[in-house]
Amino acid sequence: MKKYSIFAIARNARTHHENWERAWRSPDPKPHYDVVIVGGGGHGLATAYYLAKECGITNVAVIEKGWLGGGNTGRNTTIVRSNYLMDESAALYDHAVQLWEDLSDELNYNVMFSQRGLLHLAHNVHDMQEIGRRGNSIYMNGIDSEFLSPGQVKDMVPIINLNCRYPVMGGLLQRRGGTARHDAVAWGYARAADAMGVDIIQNCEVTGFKIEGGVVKGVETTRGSIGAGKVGVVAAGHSSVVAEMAGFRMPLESFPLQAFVSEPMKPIVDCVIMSNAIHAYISQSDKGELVIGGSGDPFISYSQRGSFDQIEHVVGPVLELYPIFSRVRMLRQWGGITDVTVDRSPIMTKTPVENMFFNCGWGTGGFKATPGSGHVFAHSIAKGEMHPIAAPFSMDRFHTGALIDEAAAAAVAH
Amino acid sequence: MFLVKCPWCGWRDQTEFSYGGEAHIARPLEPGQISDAEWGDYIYTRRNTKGVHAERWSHTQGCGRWFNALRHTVTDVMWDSYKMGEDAPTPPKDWDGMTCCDDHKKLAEGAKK
Amino acid sequence: MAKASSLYPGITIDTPLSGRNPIQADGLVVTELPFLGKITLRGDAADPAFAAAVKSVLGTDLPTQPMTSQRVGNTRVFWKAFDEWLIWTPEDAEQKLGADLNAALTGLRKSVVDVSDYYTILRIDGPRSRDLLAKGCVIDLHPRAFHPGQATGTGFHHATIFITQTDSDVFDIMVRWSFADYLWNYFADGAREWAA
Amino acid sequence: MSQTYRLAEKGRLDRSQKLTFTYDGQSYTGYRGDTLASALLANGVKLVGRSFKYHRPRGIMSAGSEEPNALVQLEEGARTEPNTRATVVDLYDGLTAASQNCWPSVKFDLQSVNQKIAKFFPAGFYYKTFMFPASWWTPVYEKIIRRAAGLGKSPMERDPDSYAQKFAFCDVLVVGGGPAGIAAALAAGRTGARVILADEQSEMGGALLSDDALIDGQPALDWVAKSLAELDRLEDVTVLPRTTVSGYYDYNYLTALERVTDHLGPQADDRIPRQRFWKIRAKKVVLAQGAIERPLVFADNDRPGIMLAAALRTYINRYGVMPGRQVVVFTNNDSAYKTAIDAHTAGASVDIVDLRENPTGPLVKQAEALMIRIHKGCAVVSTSGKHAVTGCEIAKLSADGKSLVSDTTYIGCDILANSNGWNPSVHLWSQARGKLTWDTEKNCFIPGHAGPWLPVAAGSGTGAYDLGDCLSQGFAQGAAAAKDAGFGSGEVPKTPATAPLVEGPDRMVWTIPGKKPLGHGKAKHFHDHQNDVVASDIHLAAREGYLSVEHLKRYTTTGMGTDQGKTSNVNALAIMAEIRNAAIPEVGTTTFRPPYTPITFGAVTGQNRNHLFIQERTSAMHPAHVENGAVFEDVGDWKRPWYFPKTSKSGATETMDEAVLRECRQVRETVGMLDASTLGKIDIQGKDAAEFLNWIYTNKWDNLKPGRARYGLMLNEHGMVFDDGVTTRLADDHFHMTTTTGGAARVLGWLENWSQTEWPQMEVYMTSVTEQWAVCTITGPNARALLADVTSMPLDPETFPFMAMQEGTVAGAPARVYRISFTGDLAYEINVPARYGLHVWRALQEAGKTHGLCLYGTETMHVLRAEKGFIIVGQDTDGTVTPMDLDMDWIVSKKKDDFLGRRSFYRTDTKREGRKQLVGLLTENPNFVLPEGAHVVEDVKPKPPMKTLGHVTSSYFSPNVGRSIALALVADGINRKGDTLSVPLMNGHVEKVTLTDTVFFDKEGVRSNG
Ligand SMILES: Cc1cc2nc3c(=O)[nH]c(=O)nc-3n(C[C@H](O)[C@H](O)[C@H](O)COP(=O)(O)OP(=O)(O)OC[C@H]3O[C@@H](n4cnc5c(N)ncnc54)[C@H](O)[C@@H]3O)c2cc1C
Ligand SMILES: NC(=O)c1ccc[n+]([C@@H]2O[C@H](COP(=O)([O-])OP(=O)(O)OC[C@H]3O[C@@H](n4cnc5c(N)ncnc54)[C@H](O)[C@@H]3O)[C@@H](O)[C@H]2O)c1
Ligand SMILES: Cc1cc2nc3c(=O)[nH]c(=O)nc-3n(C[C@H](O)[C@H](O)[C@H](O)COP(=O)(O)O)c2cc1C
Ligand SMILES: [Zn+2]
Repeated sequence: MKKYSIFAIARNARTHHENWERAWRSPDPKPHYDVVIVGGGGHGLATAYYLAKECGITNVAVIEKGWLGGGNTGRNTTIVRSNYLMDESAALYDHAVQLWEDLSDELNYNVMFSQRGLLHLAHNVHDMQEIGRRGNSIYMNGIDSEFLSPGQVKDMVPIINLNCRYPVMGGLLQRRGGTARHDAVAWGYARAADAMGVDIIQNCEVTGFKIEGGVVKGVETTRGSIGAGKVGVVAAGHSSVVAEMAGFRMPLESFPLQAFVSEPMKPIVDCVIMSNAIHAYISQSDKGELVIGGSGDPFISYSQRGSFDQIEHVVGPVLELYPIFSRVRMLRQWGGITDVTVDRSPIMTKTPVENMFFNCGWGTGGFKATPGSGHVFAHSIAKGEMHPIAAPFSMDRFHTGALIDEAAAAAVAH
Repeated sequence: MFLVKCPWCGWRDQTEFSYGGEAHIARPLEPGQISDAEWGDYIYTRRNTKGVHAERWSHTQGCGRWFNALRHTVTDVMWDSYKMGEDAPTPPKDWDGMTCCDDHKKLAEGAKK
Repeated sequence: MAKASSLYPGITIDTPLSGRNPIQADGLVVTELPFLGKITLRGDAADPAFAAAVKSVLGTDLPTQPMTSQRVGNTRVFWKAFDEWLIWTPEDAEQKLGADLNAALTGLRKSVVDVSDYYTILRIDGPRSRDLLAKGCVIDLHPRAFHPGQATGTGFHHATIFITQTDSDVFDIMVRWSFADYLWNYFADGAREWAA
Repeated sequence: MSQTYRLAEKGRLDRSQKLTFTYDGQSYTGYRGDTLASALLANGVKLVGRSFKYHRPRGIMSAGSEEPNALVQLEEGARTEPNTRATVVDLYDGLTAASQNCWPSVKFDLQSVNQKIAKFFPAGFYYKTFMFPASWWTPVYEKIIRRAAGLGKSPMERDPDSYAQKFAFCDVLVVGGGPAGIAAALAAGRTGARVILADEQSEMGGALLSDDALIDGQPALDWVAKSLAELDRLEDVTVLPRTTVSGYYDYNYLTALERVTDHLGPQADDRIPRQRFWKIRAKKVVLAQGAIERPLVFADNDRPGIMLAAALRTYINRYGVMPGRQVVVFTNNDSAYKTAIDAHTAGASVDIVDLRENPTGPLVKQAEALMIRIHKGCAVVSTSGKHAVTGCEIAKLSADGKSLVSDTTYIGCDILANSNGWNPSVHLWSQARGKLTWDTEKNCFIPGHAGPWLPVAAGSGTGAYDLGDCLSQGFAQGAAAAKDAGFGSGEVPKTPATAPLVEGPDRMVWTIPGKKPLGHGKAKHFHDHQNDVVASDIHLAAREGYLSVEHLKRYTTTGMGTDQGKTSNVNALAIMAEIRNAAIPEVGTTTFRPPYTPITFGAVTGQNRNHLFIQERTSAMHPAHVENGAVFEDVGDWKRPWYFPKTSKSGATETMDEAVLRECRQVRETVGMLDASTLGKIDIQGKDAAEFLNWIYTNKWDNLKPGRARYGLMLNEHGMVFDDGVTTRLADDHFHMTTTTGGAARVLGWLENWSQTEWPQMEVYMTSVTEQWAVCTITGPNARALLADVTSMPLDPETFPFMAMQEGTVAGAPARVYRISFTGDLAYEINVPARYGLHVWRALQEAGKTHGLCLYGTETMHVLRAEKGFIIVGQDTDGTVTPMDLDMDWIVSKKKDDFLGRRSFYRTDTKREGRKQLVGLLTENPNFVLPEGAHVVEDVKPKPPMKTLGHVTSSYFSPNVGRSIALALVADGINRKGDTLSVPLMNGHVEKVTLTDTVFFDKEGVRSNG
């Protein structure tokens, strides 16, 4: 892998950029891999990367049915934060944030991780109690967390309308939160994994598994069978579909979640602002678009779209909080398929099939976890035992009742 | 925003309805007799079908009644709805959700033949 | 308008829209129909005993076709669901009707609930009534699609409403007490574009 | 300057209406009927903006909504609007516009140095750089990148205009009002079907507005006028100009943005909405969107003055502007010859540069006859000019189109019109899940297999460029659509006579070679003008493995601008296809997504703003609360009185703390009154009602006597508490349930769900009666005396004991009075039909004067119930709490076999010891009030992380206990009562706390008897 840098660019400028090498190869699948990762989103690619980098397993394939990063990785609102309520979640997401902080350097790919600050607004007494509890909980977990008064919110976001239908009563700020460039995350991991020998196989759909005596032996794909010592499934919205192929069901439902961008404008929103009570969140990308999201449709769907009324339900609050955007225009809307668990926490787990591991259920909020998820999942696959950070997220919690209930406290996980 | 067919009120805007998740999940009759795992599956595990999905809807803003429906979850086309307690209709096996509701009667007849 | 109760002397009674002047615009008047009696009746229409008992009180068969209604004198009976009807009576007639229904239906599967104050009714009258309703109503009210006498529950933005057409350009809209102010304001704001 | 480039005769302008406008501070004039773009061109203004990345001078490229370049900041102040396409702004008097993304001015833009160092900004450059040092990314590098990007500026003031929404229904929706669309609307409209015809332009007519075609021997626009007049006469046909259909959603739900007053300029009054957002449900949809011309990708093809051939023709014919004197028309097809001919007729000197060796069509003959110079087999290989094009070099191309085979020849020009053929507008087709087919003859994507909603397409949007074909397709599809919707026989009106279009074949050269190999030298081959993406970027992307069209898009940002690649996408993917040596359809398109053109957020929201954003629900007593000076709290959508601050004679108003202290004391000393109307209320009737409640609640209900009330906890199937309330048995088969305010809808839904779907055989009916009953709660030692003043009901504890209900009159109004208490003091909840609520409230207030009545709000209610250890679901519970966790085992029936949620108690984690349990907390410092949400720990560390045992759920200063009190969920709390733990706060303070029972006041519970 040739190093990217300003010097590399200068050097290549002299040769008219004709000598850049491929970011990753497009190999034909080998007959057998030590580990096959199903799903070439950020999490799958990160898993492959850490398997190669930290676990010494380089005979790895990532099998992606479409194009790399074309799942939710390529369609999310890029919010990164670790201010989760439950201790288990805080540990997981902060592990990710710590990895994010060095990721561009580590991957030699600028993932534009921007710690511009993430602000949760509280609009009523209940919200204040919620951020009070969560803010303290995060603090006790040793993660940065600050309460803001309405005045401080206004200082941070001068364009906000504090006295809207649900007035802003306060805010919870995580300064280390922010955004990252979604596509770059997939590409950066792919390039770095490829450089260590991981085969990234696109346009190849996993259609079944070879399972003998309860042990997985390989995957069936649209490009033939591929043997595998172990299989890690990281298929996000399609997790249930893949599980069905392996003969079991998951506590998941796949819901549409939409987002949209405005036309690009000069910088006007500096941090990420989320509002659970009136459900809209907003940030501004480096290209200048406002990136806006809200809640998902309330029915399952694999359509990778959503209903227009959900868009209206997000634009309304945005204009309530930022009336100045009334004349600004929406440029594009799109949807993703989010696999949601009842406790709004992910599942990283062994499965009824030996040597098959699932990493799913990140729902509407897993982008932020990409490095952390890949990291602990890689270690879990390599060892055959769930990594301590991942262990509480096993599937058996739905039998024991030991949910990690981020939903219960009315926090919404984006 | 798709349309949902209320068995009584007819095709109406989806915003008039509430979604109730997968249909035909009966509450275990003897919860005391089943394992934690079976109970957990009853509360949490769902088919989450990609394809023809039997699901429950309530016409909340209209008549307020619950009913079942078959919808193709790839295109959100609803095949048909049916009342609680009735058997689910049977679209052709290869129905891909890419037909409009007007055609469903014809398709259904074709499938029977 | 707040006014004196005719049943309980010396008491002022209110509606959620007490004190509002009608909304008037070119081709449009919106008023409240305050204090109409409203009863929710539930039961099994397929049970002949139920049907007969109801008929003995109302003097008419219950409508059993979706979206239809019956009118007997000043009382209107609407199909609400296959096992539910909504009855609008003149002001203060609801107690007696409720009592009569309860009496006639004793022993049968039924429920009779006075919801006179749970809801109020807004009347939109005039050639622009459909244009006003089109600002938020998700059902088709074109004369070919919706006729006088038809009625249904539906939505108007955040409000759940029950709508019926009473005359060619007249719609009565029933809405919960706590949503009446919202709906009224919506109509008032919506009518501004035709303000005289 | 005065419209130097305006033609004397031509154009659909009202020359009697001269309009003045300002661009970049300079005043100009134009006419009604102009767009901002046509007026600028008429005044000789070609340079209107700077490009996104390189800040190159940019001009007007098109005459429609596909415009990638000519983006301006329209208006100033509250009405300013960034990124507005000058080509779609109808000129109005007083219009003000400015160029954007340039500083200090569009002519002299400092950032244009980017051009000089463009070599260092290939696609994706930022992924490869700015990584060192890592700490510089956000504060330094990113700041610079952000400032440089972003195009126009956001408005900074509240929008003074209003917007509206309209739900519409029709049998046939026709999108596009060109010949095909008008024909479709006519055919459908004549059947009596309800038809909506929408076109985004200010006038119907589509391409005919720029053309000189004849229909039935008359000018085509006469046919348009006649047809519009007929449509106008058809009662059920709605014609919507200035209306862009922006999205095609499921079940023929389409959204459209109508610009109601934009063309008139700012309005003094906001009564008429500025824009109206249509939400249309159509039975059938006819897509007659037309086609968009495709530019050629040649060296430095972005200079101002370089425009699409059809756009030039539009400026000449529709707007009466001949924006240059010397025109070069560069084409691969015949259609651009019409432009050459019209430019020639308008007096310009014209050269045609035709890629084809041997063009043959009749238009070619016509141009030859006019002695227009045609350079066959040639291409433009370079252009020159600083702020506008001043000339170009042309050369012969090799047979494979890859290289130059002659020396270059210079041609001076001030307009360079070009055409690379046409792209049918398949956007909405594709949004409707329709498939696309690549037409190898016409070299474009055309509608293929239709999606489930079966839209039909007509006109040049299908690749049919012949006017007669457009008309006959329109008629046929309009008639068929109407028939499918149930109207007419499907009979197709006769197509009027038109001259057939005869065109020779095109020559496709997707990248026109320049003088140097692609990417060498300074020349740039733009395909995406807005995002400054050039052909060599596509090569770079391919080289680096970003081969999929989706990767190409995201790596280079091609097609991601405000134009969404209307002019660029097909060129980009064709170039990628060449590189990959693949067929174009194999490369495929990116996904077409709504909106078709950007839509204003204001319009999407319509009236749903300010007080109409979300309803403010209020109770019947609300007017009294306002009169009494209540401060309100948002609880769900309800506005509830939070507290009632008093203002002293000196004019000082109590703070919340002061008011709450006073209210708390007075309630326990004398009597207080609370509006409890917002609590959910459900009427439950039927012979199985009690059995049903046995399922729903954890405790037993069949043994409750009529007239008596009982408290219940409701669980979900996870075994967790999700609502609570008091339910009263009114009769054997009749119950009145109350729920929390926020939980009312959820609970009713829960009950309906179980009764309708799981236990339909149970005879039980639920009816919400929340607003039927207004509720005045009076509580405190004097409550009985107060009530006695306004009722003749027997109130003695024997006849009317705790947890009983009586009917009677209160203050003259019919009432149900429940003797239940959420404060622990003697209390009555007086329910009256809502119409009496205000009267009864006022009567009680009046009567209360002699009993020391004080009004109190939700905050005092919260303190008083906490004094008694009563929980608030959602505050002291959070969806992870069982009744046992609340130490409320007593409410879980041991006699019932089953109830909802019961089985979950026996799961490993739910039955585990040491779960978080509700306890009381007493702080070491009795005056210290713990913040709600603070955490409880065993071992205090100097700083986090610290292992926490739980958190404070409720915390207040209780004047009645005389100290602070708190409730908390603490691991193993019930066993740990008496232990001392710590609460470390974020400000560094650590408060010691003792775990106690949850009841702080009147532990014996005697006060509820009065
Ligand atoms: C609109 C939207 C907004 C969001 N906003 C945020 C946010 O702000 N912050 C945040 O943290 N998270 C957010 N999320 C969630 C986040 O995007 C996801 O949790 C995260 O990207 C999941 O990453 P992944 O790698 O697991 O999944 P994906 O990126 O979806 O990758 C899964 C891959 O598996 C592939 N696959 C599936 N089935 C097969 C098969 N049979 N064979 C081969 N390959 C297969 C898919 O094609 C896909 O590429 C948002 C999501 C959406 C949709
Ligand atoms: N090669 C050629 O000579 C050639 C090529 C293309 C077109 N033409 C001519 O152009 C005409 C084509 O007629 P037609 O009716 O098919 O197309 P048209 O271009 O005349 O009309 C299409 C109309 O649809 C509108 N439109 C597009 N998308 C819209 C949307 N989303 N919402 C609202 N309006 C939208 C456009 O503004 C336009 O007015 C014919 O006269 C044909 O001869 C000729
Ligand atoms: C953070 C973010 C920013 C985006 N910005 C733009 C943008 O500026 N322009 C654009 O056309 N699309 C933008 N998109 C949307 C993509 O074009 C695309 O819609 C999205 O990746 C989903 O893919 P699909 O629409 O191809 O299914 C953005 C997407 C994301 C996730
Ligand atoms: Zn219905």
